[in-house]
Amino acid sequence: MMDESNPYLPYIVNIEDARYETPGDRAIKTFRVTFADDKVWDTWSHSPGNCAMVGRLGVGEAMFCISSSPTEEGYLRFSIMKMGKVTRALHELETGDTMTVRGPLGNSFPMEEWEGKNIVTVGGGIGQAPLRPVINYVRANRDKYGELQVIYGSRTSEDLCFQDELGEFMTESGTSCHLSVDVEEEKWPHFVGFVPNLLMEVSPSPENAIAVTCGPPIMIKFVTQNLLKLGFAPEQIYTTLEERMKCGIGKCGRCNVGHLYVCKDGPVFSYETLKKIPEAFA
Amino acid sequence: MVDEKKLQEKARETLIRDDVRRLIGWKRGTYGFEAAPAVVTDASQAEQLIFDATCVANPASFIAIEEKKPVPRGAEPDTRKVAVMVKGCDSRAVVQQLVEKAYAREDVVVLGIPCLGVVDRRKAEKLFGQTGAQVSAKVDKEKVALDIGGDVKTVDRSNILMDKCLRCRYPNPLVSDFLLGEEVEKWADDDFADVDEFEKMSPEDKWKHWDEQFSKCIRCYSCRNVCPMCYCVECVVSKLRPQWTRRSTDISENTVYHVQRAWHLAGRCIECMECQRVCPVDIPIMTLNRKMTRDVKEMFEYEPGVDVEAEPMLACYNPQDPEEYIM
Amino acid sequence: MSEEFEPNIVAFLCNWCSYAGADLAGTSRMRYLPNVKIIRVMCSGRVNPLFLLNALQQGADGVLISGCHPGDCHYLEGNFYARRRFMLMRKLLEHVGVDPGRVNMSWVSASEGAKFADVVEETVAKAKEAGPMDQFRRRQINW
Amino acid sequence: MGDYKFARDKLADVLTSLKEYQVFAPAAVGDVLRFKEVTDPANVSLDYDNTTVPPKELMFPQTETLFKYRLGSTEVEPSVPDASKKRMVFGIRPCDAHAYSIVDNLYGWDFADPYYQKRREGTTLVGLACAEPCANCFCPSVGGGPASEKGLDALMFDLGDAYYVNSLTDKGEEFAKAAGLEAAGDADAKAAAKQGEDALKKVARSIDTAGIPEKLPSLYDHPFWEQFSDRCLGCGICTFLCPTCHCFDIQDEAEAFDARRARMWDTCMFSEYSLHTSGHNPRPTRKERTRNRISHKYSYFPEKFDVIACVGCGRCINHCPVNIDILDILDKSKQAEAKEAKTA
Repeated sequence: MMDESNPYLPYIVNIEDARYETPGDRAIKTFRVTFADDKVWDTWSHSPGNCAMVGRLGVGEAMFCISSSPTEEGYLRFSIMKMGKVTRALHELETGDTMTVRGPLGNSFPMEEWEGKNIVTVGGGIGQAPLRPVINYVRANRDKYGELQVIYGSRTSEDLCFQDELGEFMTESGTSCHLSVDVEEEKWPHFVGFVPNLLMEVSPSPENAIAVTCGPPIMIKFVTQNLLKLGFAPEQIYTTLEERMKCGIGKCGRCNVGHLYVCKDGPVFSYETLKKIPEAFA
Repeated sequence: MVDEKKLQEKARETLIRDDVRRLIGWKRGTYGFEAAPAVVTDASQAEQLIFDATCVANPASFIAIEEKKPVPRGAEPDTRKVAVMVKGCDSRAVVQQLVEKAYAREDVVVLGIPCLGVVDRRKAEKLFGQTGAQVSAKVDKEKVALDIGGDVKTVDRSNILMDKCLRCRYPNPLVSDFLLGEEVEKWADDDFADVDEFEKMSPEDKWKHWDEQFSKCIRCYSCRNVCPMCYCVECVVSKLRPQWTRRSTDISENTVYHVQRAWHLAGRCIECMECQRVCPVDIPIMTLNRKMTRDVKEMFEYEPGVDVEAEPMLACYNPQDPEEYIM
Repeated sequence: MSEEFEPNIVAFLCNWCSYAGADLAGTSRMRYLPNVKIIRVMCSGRVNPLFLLNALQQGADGVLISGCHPGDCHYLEGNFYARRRFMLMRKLLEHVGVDPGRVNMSWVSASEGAKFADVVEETVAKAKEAGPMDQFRRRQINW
Repeated sequence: MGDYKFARDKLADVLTSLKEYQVFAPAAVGDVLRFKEVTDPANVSLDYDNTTVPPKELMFPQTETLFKYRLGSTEVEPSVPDASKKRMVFGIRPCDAHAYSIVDNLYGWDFADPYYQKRREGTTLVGLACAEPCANCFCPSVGGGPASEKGLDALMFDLGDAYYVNSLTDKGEEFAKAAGLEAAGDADAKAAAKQGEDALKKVARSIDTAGIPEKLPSLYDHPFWEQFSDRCLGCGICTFLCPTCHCFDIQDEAEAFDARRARMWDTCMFSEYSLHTSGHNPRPTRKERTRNRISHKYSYFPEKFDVIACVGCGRCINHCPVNIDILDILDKSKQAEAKEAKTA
């Protein structure tokens, strides 16, 4: 856990590996990092869904989900899209550089509660990052969970993250993978269209299932609507939210949706909770 | 004086027009010496509207800062006009906004109000203390009569009107579609004596003054937001990339904020004095603005907010502009 | 006694005239004062007065903006706009109590290497007279 | 605890005797009052309504360094204040002290904030009861009052020729001892109690808060917010001057190679407060931001911490340039008809 006496002090981490997931102006780069001080691992523990403030001294920090599952030991992974001031500065970093991590923050997916159930993940673009630890956690504890359905889409086939792993899902037993791109392209063998439509196409059964979704706000909204149409109950639908954050520990105020702080009470919420909070879909 | 009944009638008439979306004027505040600006959208609300010497806020401030949500797919954007009531000084803001093409002339309906001056809340509170009563005030060429919860007090104009009114050169609106009330005679002139007086100070004393004033600033940006000329969608002081001004409050950043604010208003400030009125920590912001106004007038013979056809001061030049310090 | 104060000068020079003028001063082996740090811009009209404020915040004791002579602007009129701007900015800073000698402007053509050296000398002299810029430098803030 | 008093003309002596404390008292800069460190006890006057900027800046400065570092280095040096340094806020109004006790909930919630808490621990709060509440005070409506003891270590009453001091905690006793105050008599205590009762009657404005925290979420999409937000300028006066508003921004700043991470007051009334890097803003207009400010104080905060985040000091009403009156909003919210807001 973080320095109890001062939650604003970050850990220094070394970048062991930095590589691009997707190209372009809004490239996504995945960093595999490990603590500069090995002792941190003794107290560190995170669960799928937890976040951390990742930053660079001299620039600032921002909230990212930890995209590695706790079952992947000895490192943390962050997949970061190049967007603003902090992410641009992070993208300049390469293997061997250092960055800062403050965490783990927020709540996590109730993985234990879900044991014995089928898991459906519905991701869009960089929204796959918080779903990756769920997927890998389930794969590492294969006997505890039912079927795993990965539904994932992005604007173009180039923008799909974690491509090296997606193939594995398609061939692994008990796991299926359904991909989509927004617009038609050559040699694309999978679905063409938006993720909510892909979801309807795949039409997973709500029986003994949990659906987890993450993506742009508008996608979450329509995916939720479609999940409800498929017969999922509000308490079977989970999502992770994002808001602008500064402190990550429920103090600075800005990430509230209604009375909930996304950084502290979230980022993981069930639709059962969110349906009472209209601001979550603003 | 303006007949309130007529004003409300005109407002109602304007609001029921198909091509008018909202009207900005004034209504009685919940307490004290200042009326509240009012944005009304329905003719039934017209009866709230008032005009008297407590109507100090500048309704023109609200035209260009309106935030609109994106138009839903398939829907037509609402292009109806905005009606605005303006005093003489407020009308200069409309003129200058038109000069800068913040909107087109046909986007606004201007209801002009000849004005004899408005009450300065600070001066009034010094005289009578803070009050919870809803004050109304009548002004004529000599006196101001304040009705403080039924208790009528009469004060000399010079003791209670805003400073801008005591040197007002444009009591009548410079742009209007309808005039509510008779035009009034100009009663004052502006010789910028206050600027001259300040300039007599030594550089050390000037800095000592501003050091004290800028140190107080809490950077609430009310001076920026209330200013009818500050309507940029994204202000340079709030930008992060590049970040010219930091958010930390210290004498360095505060000074730069205020200097750059005054600078961005050079040749644009129409002297409605709203910035100084709203400042919660009483920074004499107009001292900077008036210096710019005076210099712009002297050096470039330019006065903002009087001529709709004029070019913005910094978007034009005269080859003969002064250059006495240039090497 | 402390050493003599050597001011930091930031100079914004236009690409077409003044930067070439400074270049000429250098290639002609004219000596000009080393206090000046040159930033090349495409036109004096490109210099936002915020640059000036920022330079003063970050440790400049004086600023020089230099462009083509009036009428010679590569973009026809950029220097006329700059002239208006800095005329006003100088007055404004003076009103706040900042020595106007910290804000300097000059017209230096590509052939005026000697003039550039003179301008720098004068700018440095004015900044020396004004002393260290300690009014709103960031460095003086105690964190 | 103890009852004490000191003569009015001994104020400077009392302050002088508090040498072991760093004392803050209201001070005037022009017409504006703010709490400042006392440098000359002779200049301190307690004849004031309330400060413009609330004393929250003493616990939570507008700009505060979290830690310092050198660019390029990975060593950071925290700037946590020293709790062993004794500080005193002298003459704080009961509403502002009440505000500290509300904000304590947030800063102690789960992750404790050492910067705020160390300052709080080391500080003694000596309050001054209000004999003449201001026109827009409504402290009794939100659990305070002109002579409320909430959050205070000692409470003073201005009895004309003397100040009556009621010490409420050990810290308050310590103050009384350090200042060498004389014991007060029954008559003084009675006069103080009477003054408190009279002042309570003089509070002109009020709101019945019952039901508001539960109702506000149902007004999420309600057009009544627009009556107020339409004239909102989106400035930070109401929040920066609010003694319970506690939001902040964190920024890294560097000067050559010396750098720091600092936090500074921020406000939900600025559009960039909640703006995502993608350009999406969950609170795109002043309507949503006004709603968030009021809802946070009167619904979200009570939902979390069981206490309304408003102390009724009236600053937001007094200083709002466009007369957005929180009591007016709350009043209208009670009249507004609840609507089911749309979710996904």
